[in-house]
Amino acid sequence: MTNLDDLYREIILDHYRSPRNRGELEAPPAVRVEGFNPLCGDEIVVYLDVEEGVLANIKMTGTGCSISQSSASLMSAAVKGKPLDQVRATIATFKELMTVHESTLAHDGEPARVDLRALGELAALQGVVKFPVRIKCATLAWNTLVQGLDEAVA
Amino acid sequence: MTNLDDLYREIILDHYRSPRNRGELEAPPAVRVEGFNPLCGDEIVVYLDVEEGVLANIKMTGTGCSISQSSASLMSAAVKGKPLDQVRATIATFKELMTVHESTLAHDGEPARVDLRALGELAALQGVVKFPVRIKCATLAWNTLVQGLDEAVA
Amino acid sequence: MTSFSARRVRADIPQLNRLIYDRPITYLDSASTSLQPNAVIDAMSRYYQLRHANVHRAVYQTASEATAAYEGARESVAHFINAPGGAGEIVFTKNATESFNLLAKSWGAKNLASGDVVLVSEMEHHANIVPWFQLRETTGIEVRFIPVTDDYRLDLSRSEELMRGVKLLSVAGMSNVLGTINPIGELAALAHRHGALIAVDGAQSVAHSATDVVALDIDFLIFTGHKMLGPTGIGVFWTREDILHTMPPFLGGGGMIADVRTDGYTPANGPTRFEAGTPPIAEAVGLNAAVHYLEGLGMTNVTRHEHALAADALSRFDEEFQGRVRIIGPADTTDRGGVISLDVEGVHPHDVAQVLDQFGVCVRPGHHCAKPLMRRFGLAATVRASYGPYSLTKDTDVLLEALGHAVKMFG
Amino acid sequence: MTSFSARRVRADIPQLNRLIYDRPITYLDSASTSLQPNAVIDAMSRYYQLRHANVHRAVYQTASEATAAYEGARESVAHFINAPGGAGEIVFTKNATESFNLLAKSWGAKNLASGDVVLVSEMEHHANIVPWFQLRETTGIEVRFIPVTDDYRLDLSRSEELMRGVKLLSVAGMSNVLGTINPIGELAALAHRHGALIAVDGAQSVAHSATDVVALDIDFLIFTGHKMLGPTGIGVFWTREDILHTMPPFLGGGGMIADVRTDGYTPANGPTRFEAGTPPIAEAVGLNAAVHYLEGLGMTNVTRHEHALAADALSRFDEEFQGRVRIIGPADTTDRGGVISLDVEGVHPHDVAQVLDQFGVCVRPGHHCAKPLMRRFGLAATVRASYGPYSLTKDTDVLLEALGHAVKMFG
Ligand SMILES: Cc1ncc(COP(=O)(O)O)c(C=O)c1O
Ligand SMILES: Cc1ncc(COP(=O)(O)O)c(C=O)c1O
Repeated sequence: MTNLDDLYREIILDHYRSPRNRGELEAPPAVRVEGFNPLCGDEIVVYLDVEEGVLANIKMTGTGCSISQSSASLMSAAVKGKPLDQVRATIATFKELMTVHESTLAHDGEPARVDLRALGELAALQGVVKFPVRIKCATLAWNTLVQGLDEAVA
Repeated sequence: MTNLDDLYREIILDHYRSPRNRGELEAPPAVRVEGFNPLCGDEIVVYLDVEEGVLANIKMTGTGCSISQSSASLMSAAVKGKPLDQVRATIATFKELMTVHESTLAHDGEPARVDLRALGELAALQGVVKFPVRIKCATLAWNTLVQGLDEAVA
Repeated sequence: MTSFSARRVRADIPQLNRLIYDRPITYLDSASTSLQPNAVIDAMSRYYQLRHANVHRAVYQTASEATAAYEGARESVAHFINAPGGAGEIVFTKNATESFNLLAKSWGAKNLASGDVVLVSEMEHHANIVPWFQLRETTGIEVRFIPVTDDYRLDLSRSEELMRGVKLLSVAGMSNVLGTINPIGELAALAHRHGALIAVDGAQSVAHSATDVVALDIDFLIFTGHKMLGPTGIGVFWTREDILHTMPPFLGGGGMIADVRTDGYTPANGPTRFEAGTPPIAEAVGLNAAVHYLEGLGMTNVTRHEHALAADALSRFDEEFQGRVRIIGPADTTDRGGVISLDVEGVHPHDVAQVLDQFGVCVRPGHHCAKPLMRRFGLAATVRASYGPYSLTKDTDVLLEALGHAVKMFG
Repeated sequence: MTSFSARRVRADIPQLNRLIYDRPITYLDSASTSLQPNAVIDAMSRYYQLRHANVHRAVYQTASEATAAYEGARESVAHFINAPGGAGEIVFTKNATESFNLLAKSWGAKNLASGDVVLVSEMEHHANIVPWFQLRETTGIEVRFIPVTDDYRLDLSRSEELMRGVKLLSVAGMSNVLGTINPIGELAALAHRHGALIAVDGAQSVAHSATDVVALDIDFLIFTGHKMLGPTGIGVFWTREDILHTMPPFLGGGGMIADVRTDGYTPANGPTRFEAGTPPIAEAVGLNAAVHYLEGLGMTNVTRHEHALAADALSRFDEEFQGRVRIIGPADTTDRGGVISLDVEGVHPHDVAQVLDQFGVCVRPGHHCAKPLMRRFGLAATVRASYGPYSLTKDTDVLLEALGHAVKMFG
């Protein structure tokens, strides 16, 4: 079960059981975007308040597995109240974590190019990449966020 | 090469080299029907004059292999000038020759149910059934004739 | 009556020898795709090794053998479902989904017009929904859904109302989510009484019970090779010759034509009209072997075996989990097959399946391509375990053990 | 540069050990379908034996392996043709014909309207003709044909006139009847200069020469597994990501959706939008193995080898038959592949092929799904001999010997 413990770290189970930033924002003014994982049926709705270059508020609803839900919760905690460029940088680092690992999985090495410290609690999700089919669970909220940001600044 | 000699009997090569009843009839009054073998590109046009229950005249044009051409030629010789019920009987016997053999091929027996004498020269085509893919060549003219008869009496 | 032994079937299936994380595989995903016996795998290998050639268009030895093998598969399949017109009624497609697109876009486009109703059910697979939505976009037909009752059956209480304006009733023989076996004979009578035709999605049912299109009195039957011990890449479309004959071409290309000129084309007759391009030849060989294999087992034996497994499993969940594991599907075992969808309280299906994987248990989490049904029951997904002729009670044992761990872990 | 040996290739191909009427098989029908090496046959058997599962929708071990194998095939194919956007640009269909239907009925239906011209050529396969005729029926587009010259080349002398109103130029990389290799780079420039896109039917060319979609600067490429040492049941459709992205769904069903409700559906993004239902998984595994095998041989080696065989054969017919056997295709060997169509004076192609069969020679008589081309040259059919990487001069020797008999027999 070592494998499983790698995936289901305590932080992840905690965010799954007590998700942060659950709820809705009135849209408009907030931006509302939906994300689907067509392969497993997971759904997420992300609400964003962008004010003067800052992601002032973020709320989410939806259903999904522990990975998609905890990833969303961890994401919301990491980006809420942050300037947009910093949000984008976090997104980029997180995505790298997901893809770097995926392609270097066979070598089983550490993800050299990703600064895990910059990720804080998000680093708990690194175990996901050992389970390639679950990567889509972990990235669902993030892809939906990207879409929302694009709409918010459009 | 025994096999091949079975297929290409002298009568067949003769009808192939000197086809009977080549040509056209004015249509109308004659019935004109086209037949294709979509798998090999063979084409045939059959012209029929049906008068008072008799297949008064038949002409054919088209291109095809020795089997389809000789079968057409042999057919025309067999049915020309014959009363329609006799024509239909010949068609039925010929078709039986083609299908009986096909299904009893494995047993390699004689086609018990087909009266070869009733077929006259047409019996030369019995070797075709040992070459299942060529059966469609042999039956092209016959199927076209059936279609023409249906139109002529409609 | 042939004597049936699931253990003997297992011996024929190489994948069942696999170890997953050092444990024997527990394969419980037959509703998604079945495993293949050596007879099927070897038939295809031998085909490629000895007689692969393109069909229909050559006279040489291996080409006639390939053609005979391909057309022979049509005969076997026709016999398997008792097609009244024989092989000439069997069209080979790439999967059940293509067969449904053929039904909607050839027969449907020709015979349905704005306002006509296609009646499907809330428990249909997307393959029997999306093509109708696509047809609706181009023709304005109405797609209507038979509701599903709280005990997971078709709600036919208002059948007269439901049937109003219906030209085609199209339903699954067995639900791939609930395991519900629908009353096809009854539905056929209902459809015909209202002047409608009936199409049956046999993707699940054909693999697990004897199917006789004449006895059922149905008009279309669709199924797929890979769910009936056969290969991927082949599906079946059956309809009566008199209907097939009137259906316009679907995909265009080589093989489906009688003639092509620079100004137009004439389609061929018979099943080949709907088989554009090089067909799935090796796949037909594999499907033929699968059909023979199933006939050897005896479909009534297969049904009985899987029914017993399902009945046993259903009786054990409650006992073992005291309500924490809910069955999404009929609780009673009449008209019910070996497909068991589970909702584990407080644990997402993906997480359940992930834990089960560590025990070598292969089950499927997700919406099973039946999102309308999921919405009907307020679910995003279920965990589905499903049986095949090679399944054993032992598989249920391991499933229950692994489920226990999942419940504990997220408890 | 890898060293290439056709004899070594032969050793990998089990069917070449077959005897036909006690003679070794002389396989000269690769343009119709190729033979498969053990690497391909065994990859598929191993897949079924070890890891068959449905793709995309499960988390268990064999399902992730099956998914990785399927998606891995996409990567290999993308690399093989140098797709700039990688695997996300590769759609798997059932054959080249389905790929053309996808092109016509998804991209074409969306982007072409009454009066728009699709320019094909007189030497096209029906797969690149009939779908356009079908689209014409529903949209009123014009289908125009580039004429073929008396020396069997595309007649581009009036290209400006031909290009008027053209939105898509769709031509074969190599003719499956004539062996003519068309100047794709030049045609791409022509199309783009006129604001049109270009689609290439690579069914023949991809199997026999290196194909680089970036270097050729083309917009669509279509080819088929079974002509490139791969299995039946799989075809490829490639287009650039920016085009793929805008194409509406084609076949509807599971796997191609993002969501389905009782009132409508949302299609998925990427190649899966066009892959409805269970895809050809084992077939993708086989195609992957075929691509690796071809890469191991080196496509330039394959081209050179087959070109040499064709050049040798072409030079021998005249000598041997003093004009009684006419080559339907370019006599010179520049821009010409290993497909040789023959017209034997006074002997119908079917009869020629029948006699050849007795010598174990596998050639194809017929119109080769190119009826407009046949009409262009006043022929009903030809006898076609075609080479593959496993062909030898010895095959030509037997062909000539057998042809001699046919000529004598009907002389
Ligand atoms: C040039 C060409 N295009 C298209 C096709 C169609 O390929 P498939 O039959 O695999 O669909 C073929 C072969 O039949 C061909 O030779
Ligand atoms: C009930 C039902 N219908 C249709 C299908 C579609 O079958 P395929 O994926 O082979 O097209 C499936 C399986 O996926 C199914 O379970």
